Amino acid sequence: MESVGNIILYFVIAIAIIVFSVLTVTTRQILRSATYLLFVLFATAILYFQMDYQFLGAVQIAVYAGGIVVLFVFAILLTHKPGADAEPLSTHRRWLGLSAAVLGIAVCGYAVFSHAAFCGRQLATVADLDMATIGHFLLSTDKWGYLLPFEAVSILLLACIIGGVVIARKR
Amino acid sequence: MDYSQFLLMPQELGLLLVFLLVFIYDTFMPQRSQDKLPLFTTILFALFTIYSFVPCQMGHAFGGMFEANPATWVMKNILNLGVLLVLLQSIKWSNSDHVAVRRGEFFELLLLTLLGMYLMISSRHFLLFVIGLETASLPIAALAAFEKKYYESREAAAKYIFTAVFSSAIFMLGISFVYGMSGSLYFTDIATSIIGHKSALLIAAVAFVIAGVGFKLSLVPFHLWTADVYQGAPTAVTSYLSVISKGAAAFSFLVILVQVFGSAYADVWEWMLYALIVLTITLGNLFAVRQRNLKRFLAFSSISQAGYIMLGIIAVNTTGMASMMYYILVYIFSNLAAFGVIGVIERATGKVSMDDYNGLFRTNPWLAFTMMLAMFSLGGIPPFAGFFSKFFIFVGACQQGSVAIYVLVLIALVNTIISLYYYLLVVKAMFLRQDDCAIPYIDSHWTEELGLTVSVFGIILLGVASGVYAQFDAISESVKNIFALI
Amino acid sequence: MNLTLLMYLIPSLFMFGCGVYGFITRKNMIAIMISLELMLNSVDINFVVFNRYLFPGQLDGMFFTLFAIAIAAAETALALAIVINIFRATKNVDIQQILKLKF
Amino acid sequence: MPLSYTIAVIAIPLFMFLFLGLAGVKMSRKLTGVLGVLGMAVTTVIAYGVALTYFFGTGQGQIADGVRQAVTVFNPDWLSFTDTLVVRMGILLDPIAAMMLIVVCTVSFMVHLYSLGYMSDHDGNPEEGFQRYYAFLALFTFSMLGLVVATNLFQIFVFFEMVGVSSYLLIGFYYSSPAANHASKKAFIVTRLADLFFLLGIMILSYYTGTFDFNQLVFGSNGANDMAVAQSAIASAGGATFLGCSVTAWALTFIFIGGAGKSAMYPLHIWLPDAMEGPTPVSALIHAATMVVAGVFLVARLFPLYVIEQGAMEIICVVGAFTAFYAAAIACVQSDIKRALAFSTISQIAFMMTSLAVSSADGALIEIHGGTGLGYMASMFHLFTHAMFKALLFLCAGAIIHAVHSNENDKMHGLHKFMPITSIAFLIGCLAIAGIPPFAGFWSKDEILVAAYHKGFFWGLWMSMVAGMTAFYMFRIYFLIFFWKKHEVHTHHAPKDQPWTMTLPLIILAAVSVVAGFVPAHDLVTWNGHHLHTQLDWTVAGSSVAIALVGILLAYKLYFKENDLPERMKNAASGLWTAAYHRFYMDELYQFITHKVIFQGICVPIAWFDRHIIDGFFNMLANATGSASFAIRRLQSGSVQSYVYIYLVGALALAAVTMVCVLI
Amino acid sequence: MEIFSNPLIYFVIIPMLTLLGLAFCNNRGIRAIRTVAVVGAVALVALAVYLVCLFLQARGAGDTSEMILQSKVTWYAPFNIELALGVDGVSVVMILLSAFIVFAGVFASWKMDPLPRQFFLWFFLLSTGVFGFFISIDLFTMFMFYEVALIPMYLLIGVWGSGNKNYSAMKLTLMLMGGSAFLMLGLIGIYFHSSADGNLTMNILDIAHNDAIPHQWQMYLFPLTFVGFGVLGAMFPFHTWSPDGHASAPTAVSMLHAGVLMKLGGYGCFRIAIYLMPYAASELAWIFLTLTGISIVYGAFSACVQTDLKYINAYSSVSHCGMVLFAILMFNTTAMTGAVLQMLSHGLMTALFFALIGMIYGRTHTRDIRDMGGMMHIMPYLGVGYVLAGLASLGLPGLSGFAAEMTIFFGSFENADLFRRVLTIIGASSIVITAVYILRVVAKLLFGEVQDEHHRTLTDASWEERLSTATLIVSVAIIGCFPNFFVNIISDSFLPVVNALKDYFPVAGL
Repeated sequence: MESVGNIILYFVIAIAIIVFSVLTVTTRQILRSATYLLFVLFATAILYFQMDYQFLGAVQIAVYAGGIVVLFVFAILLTHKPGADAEPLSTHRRWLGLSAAVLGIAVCGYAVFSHAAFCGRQLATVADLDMATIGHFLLSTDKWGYLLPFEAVSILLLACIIGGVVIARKR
Repeated sequence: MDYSQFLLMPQELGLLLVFLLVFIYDTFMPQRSQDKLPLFTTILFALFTIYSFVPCQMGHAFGGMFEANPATWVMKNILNLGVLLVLLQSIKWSNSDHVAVRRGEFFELLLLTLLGMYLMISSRHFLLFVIGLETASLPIAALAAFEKKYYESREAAAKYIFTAVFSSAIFMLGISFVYGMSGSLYFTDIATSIIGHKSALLIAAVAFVIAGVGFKLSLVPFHLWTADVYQGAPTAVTSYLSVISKGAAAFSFLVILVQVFGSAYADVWEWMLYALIVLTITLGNLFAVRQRNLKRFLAFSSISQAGYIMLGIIAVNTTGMASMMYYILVYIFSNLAAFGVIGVIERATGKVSMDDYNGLFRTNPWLAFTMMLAMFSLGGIPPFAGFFSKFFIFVGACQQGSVAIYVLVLIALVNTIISLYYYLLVVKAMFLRQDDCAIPYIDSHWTEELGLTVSVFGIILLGVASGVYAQFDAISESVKNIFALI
Repeated sequence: MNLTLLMYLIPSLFMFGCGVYGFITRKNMIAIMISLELMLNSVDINFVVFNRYLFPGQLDGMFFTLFAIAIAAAETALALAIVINIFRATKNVDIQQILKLKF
Repeated sequence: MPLSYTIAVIAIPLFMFLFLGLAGVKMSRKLTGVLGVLGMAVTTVIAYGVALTYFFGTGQGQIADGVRQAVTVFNPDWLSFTDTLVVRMGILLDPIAAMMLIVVCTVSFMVHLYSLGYMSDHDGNPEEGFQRYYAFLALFTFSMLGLVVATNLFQIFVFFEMVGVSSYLLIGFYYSSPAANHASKKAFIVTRLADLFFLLGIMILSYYTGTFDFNQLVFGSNGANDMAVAQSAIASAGGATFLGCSVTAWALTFIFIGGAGKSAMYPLHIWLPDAMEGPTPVSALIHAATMVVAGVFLVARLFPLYVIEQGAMEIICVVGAFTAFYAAAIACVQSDIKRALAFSTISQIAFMMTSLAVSSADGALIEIHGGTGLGYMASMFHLFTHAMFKALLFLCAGAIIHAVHSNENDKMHGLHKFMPITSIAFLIGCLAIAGIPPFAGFWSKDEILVAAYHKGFFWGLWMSMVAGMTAFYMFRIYFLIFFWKKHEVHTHHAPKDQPWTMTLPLIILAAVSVVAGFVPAHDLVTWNGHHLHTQLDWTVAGSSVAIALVGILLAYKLYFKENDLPERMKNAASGLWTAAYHRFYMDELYQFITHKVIFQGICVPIAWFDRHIIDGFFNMLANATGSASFAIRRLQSGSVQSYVYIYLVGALALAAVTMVCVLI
Repeated sequence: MEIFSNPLIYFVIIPMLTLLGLAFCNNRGIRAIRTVAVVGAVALVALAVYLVCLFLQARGAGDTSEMILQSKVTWYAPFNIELALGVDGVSVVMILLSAFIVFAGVFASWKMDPLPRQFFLWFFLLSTGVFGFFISIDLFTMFMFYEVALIPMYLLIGVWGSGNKNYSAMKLTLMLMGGSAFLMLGLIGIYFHSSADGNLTMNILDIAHNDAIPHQWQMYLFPLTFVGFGVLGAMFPFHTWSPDGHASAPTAVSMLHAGVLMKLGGYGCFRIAIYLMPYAASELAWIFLTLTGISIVYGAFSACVQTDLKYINAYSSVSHCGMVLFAILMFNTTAMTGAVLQMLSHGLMTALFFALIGMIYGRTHTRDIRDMGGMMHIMPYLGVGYVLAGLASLGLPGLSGFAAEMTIFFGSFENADLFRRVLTIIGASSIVITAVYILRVVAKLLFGEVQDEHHRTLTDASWEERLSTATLIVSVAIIGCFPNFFVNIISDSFLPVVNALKDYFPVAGL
């Protein structure tokens, strides 16, 4: 039996995620869209906190909310043309989108819900995840260690930086 | 913390070193010696290629996250050869005025993506795999946007990045399902823990994983970006994309399907792959039939070639694996010969339409000849290597023995006729048609000539010299147990 | 009432669906990027929830999410750079305008 | 002369053909002609030597136990079908082969000689293609000789084809002329059709008997036709039947059809009149004396088999009798002398066929009926005499044509004064063919009639009637050419007797026609090699001579002097006359079948079908690929969103379908 | 390398050396190009004659092994692919035929223009394929050479052809490659069932010896292989490449293609399809017999209405090649021997036909018989040649066609069943139709009046044309006059096949 607080929190998160997700993709104002995304990301971060992954929640807020959304806002401002968002969506496209989304949810939903192992699983209590453990795993070269991905992702980021530079350069 | 495990990845480290040297050269060398950068890179890479042929230690590292075995070793070497050819062919282009200022980045990105592919090939852990995949695919977008002079280049990059990100989202969704079932991201753990289950979740997961990797391989229906990007991107990038990236993806596809899902889910993914192969080969060919732009044309041709490559996977046997690696090697030479010619002509005249090639044989016999060999090899005409690789891959598939596979091979064979048709269209344009305003004689750069010559020799010799295939066969025999092949 | 695993998967799935919907319907390329963020984020949630509920002993899911966030950031940066690149050429970020390469 | 010299008889013409054909172009025309004649002369001498040795020689084993044996001189393998079924090319001499050697060589030599003049213009300069002409003559002679000495059925078939081709080449000698061109084609194709049946016949016969060789089919141990051997050959078919008839009967009927094609039996006769487009000496050689009797020869060769298969024999009898009458009827109204002669030839060959066919019915089977094989002997005898006098007639016709440059008898008339030698020679020929004693034709025809009466009164009467018609139409021609009215000289040269090269053969052949009847055929060419006792049947002889005389008188009445009686008769029975003149529309019928039915009805539709349906199908495949390619181009719409949509739906469908398939 | 002591390998090496030699010539040095080509062709002829002698010597010395001059080198060990060489009587005569046609072809394309060097390059590549095919007894190598022989056709027709050449070249290539697609699958299937104990092999003799292909698989694989080869053998309804292809091809290519390449089809049908899969062969023979029976008559009828010389000849080839496959399916030594004789005969006379047509076309620039006439006056040499070719085609004794057709008919008739016999009779009736269309052409083209006054100025054959045609005419005559020489070489080669069939097919007991 969960604590009531948890349940309420869950519903807040769930509703926030659902509502803001819908708003993100349906609003015509692109800036608002970015804002709703921010809310979704915040809600997700809270979900992580609820899952006891505080570090992850913090990263989510820092990187996603702090970094990516800002990037979006910059981009929007850079490309924004007043009145450009006013064009209505064509019904055809909307149906297309809707069908894809529904189909996706249906298939994945069936897959997920039909999997017996998932049903009725409750949250087990675990020891607090401290930064040392995370750090240890991150730099471990043994099994379950993540040194290599850590190095690899740095290369990925480097590559993306170079790529970004190439693209963004005027010449 | 056993950092000595890094010693198991000499090829990756070597490549990183090459990258760093290039980076340093680009950053610190004076402007006037910058035009030597492409040559420098190529020579450096050639040295690295030779170096990586040195047999190295095989085994696991990082708790099984990374694996070096003869197959990955040879696969990386195959890719190296391809990249070396791409580099050779792009030297002259990268020094041309409108891209010269960015040539350093071109080579750096090329090397980094190659590193990503190395990781894809060697990773035995989904996170590492995803990182490798992204490293191998994201910078391509930047490369595609390289020709800023042309709008098409930008459009290609945009289309690429959106579909790539979407596909990685789908891919990761699939992985999340796999994780949800098995609780691990290590291939070996997953393989053991999913035995016995046959749930909808895992089927969805397999489908999404196939879609994610199929995107890189441009299997139908995950292929739609291919043609646009190939057409819009600079030819050097297109050739890189069409052979190297495809080769790496094909191999890692084999690894994932066989190692992760092979034991328990073979009958599931084999049928999926069956359908995809039929679609890929057929639709790829059908699309290719009407193309006039050669780059776009080769895009569709490479789609259908990907279908043929998949035939090596579907049978899950050593012959299939060996013939797939062989196919990739041959495909690299054939396709790079074609792209090399296209690149030379595009650089000199800016023409990429098949109609511009009318009468090419009269003015540029050697280019036409090379192109023809490439087309014949792609079409599977003996005595060129393409014939052998096709034959072997069919043999590999048929070894499975069921009638269904024979039907699949028959479909593939019937499709070779369509493909032969459009390959011959190119030959027809060059040899049969005559044009008063044919492309004038092109004085190609020695590096381009070297690249083309190597490709031509590859096309001619790879089939006749049976040693290469024998080597592959020995290698796949030696990794038989690792991959649980039949 | 118990908070089961499935209850957390529902918003995640929904978020993914919204992402798909947004990708297919929106015209603005940045909006499409935003939709993609939704999709990536929903995958992250899956990982975290699976990890926490099913396999609390290891941290694979969490680490995957951690790296996925980094990857998503890289992707977004690159994608936005390309969008702006397009914008420079066409003064437009409408995805339905980039149709030169087709058939 | 050793019989093995026969090989030279075959080889010399072949050599002449090759030599004249290859080297002739480089030589002068005259020289080739002379060489050709010389070659033929040598051949003839040797052939006579061999034949006479065969007939009259002693000590060479030709006659043993009073039986004239068939001697196989030479018989190497040519083509092995199976271990047992082997085609050999050899030389076999028996009475009829030896007789044919004489016939062929004589006529051929005459024609060779005659052609020296005929194929030249009035100044004696040989015309174009002279070398070719002699080469072809040599080829024909070779083929014909090869045919008559054949040791086996297949060899006959081989040389059947060869004579067919030489005939084709010679008919089409004036290849620029459309008529000659057409005629040669027709001749070849019609005979080819017949040869197809011949081939089928051989196939069937050889399959069941396991051999082609006459030695195993008809010749007994004593070296002559032996009924027992024939019987066992037929028996080897094991009584197999097809559609109710025994397979051997089928085979023999087919073989007869083959012979009928060459021998121009109704309804396969249509090529022969047209074949007159060839040079006249060629007509004399091929289409009167030698090749056209190949069918008769063939039937005679297999005579014992036919005797056993009475059904096939009946067919021959009916066809022969009908053809004899039919051709004679047409010959009565032809205005072109060569055509008239051609129909006369058909009629006469039909006589021979009928004679062979009635032979079995007259009790020819010594073992069975105690008969004599009179018809067989008569047929061969008639073959011999006919060759002589018909060659004579043709050569005379050639001389006339050469003189007046036309084939039509209304361009001739009254030539008797201008060409006396020719006229007399022609008269002798006419008398011979009409069967007036003592000319050659009388003796042989009389035997035939006797044999026919043996079979039945009807057959005898029928043949006698035809014999009367023969006399009538021959003399009709004779009178129309040489009398009727005074000749009007149109050209610069008045017609006159031709140079010696042409006249000499006429004289020789005329002489032969007079005396040939006295050859002791009943001693030489009997079916079983025994001497055959014959005596003139005075009733038959008398009546036939009477009928012939009536015919001649009628012709004299109608055609000796110009009068309007023929015209009136023609008008009185105009329908019949027109039908006969148009050869009872057989050509039109063929024309209809070949052009309308086969060409328009089969070939054209098939060609259309090929181009439009079969080829169309493959083109359709290609077009369908193209259309499919065009139709699916919408997938590649250029819009990222639809790409993604397809991607997603593809992935989901993959998952969903697999779930459905695997889990349910 | 011990394989180099085997004379057979030189059938591949000589054309390749010629290729190499040509590669060093340049386009302006026509004399050098011709010299190299002629030397290559003469060497091939000499080698082929030598091979015949070797064969006769071996057989004379009592060597009764199925194939002589066997040797093999492992090529692709993982698939047991070997470079396995060996010849029996059939291959020997086919090699002889090919050599002669290559020889004649070189002379027929003496004045080839433009790009003579490239022309001969492709020409010799094609011959490499042809010879390689005939000397191999390994499925893979055979198939490889088979395709090597096919593809040069595309360029040879496309570049040097005439008329609607692009279309024809493409159609020909695609249809033939379509056939070989089926074939490839068939071969792979055979390979995987080649042995019962897992020692898979590509060696034809071994496969036949193992006799391990399950009956059910034979029923799948036989049609694939037979149709695969049948396409090249112009089997109805897969023959439509033939008329267009031949019509557009340059002279020497038509010669080589009709003369040799189409024979690959018949040879393959017998050597692979029937020999290796006797059960399915006897079960399914009726289908293919019907098709080939149709081919014979259908091709002949179609030829009757054509007006283009090459079309006539192409349809005639359909008819004659139909007869080859038809005879092969008759499953007895006689008919099969006839089939090979027919291959020889058809090869030579069709090559002769195409050579002559090419020469006439080169002068008149038309191939429509309605526009020509009286050619005999103008070019007697070519005219005589044409008549001879025609006579050979319609089966005049003394020329090759007769012996071949007769052997086929008599062999086919050896079969006791009514179906085969009726087909035989239908097939035999083609000799009449053949006569019709041949004589039609001869009458139109050579005889009659000269249709076009311009033609009067045309010249007769030049020396190289005479040499080319004379070679073929003499060969045709030699086969026609001495068929038993060839029959003796050929017929024993069929014993293994007939023995293999014996279990399933009641061979006529003679």
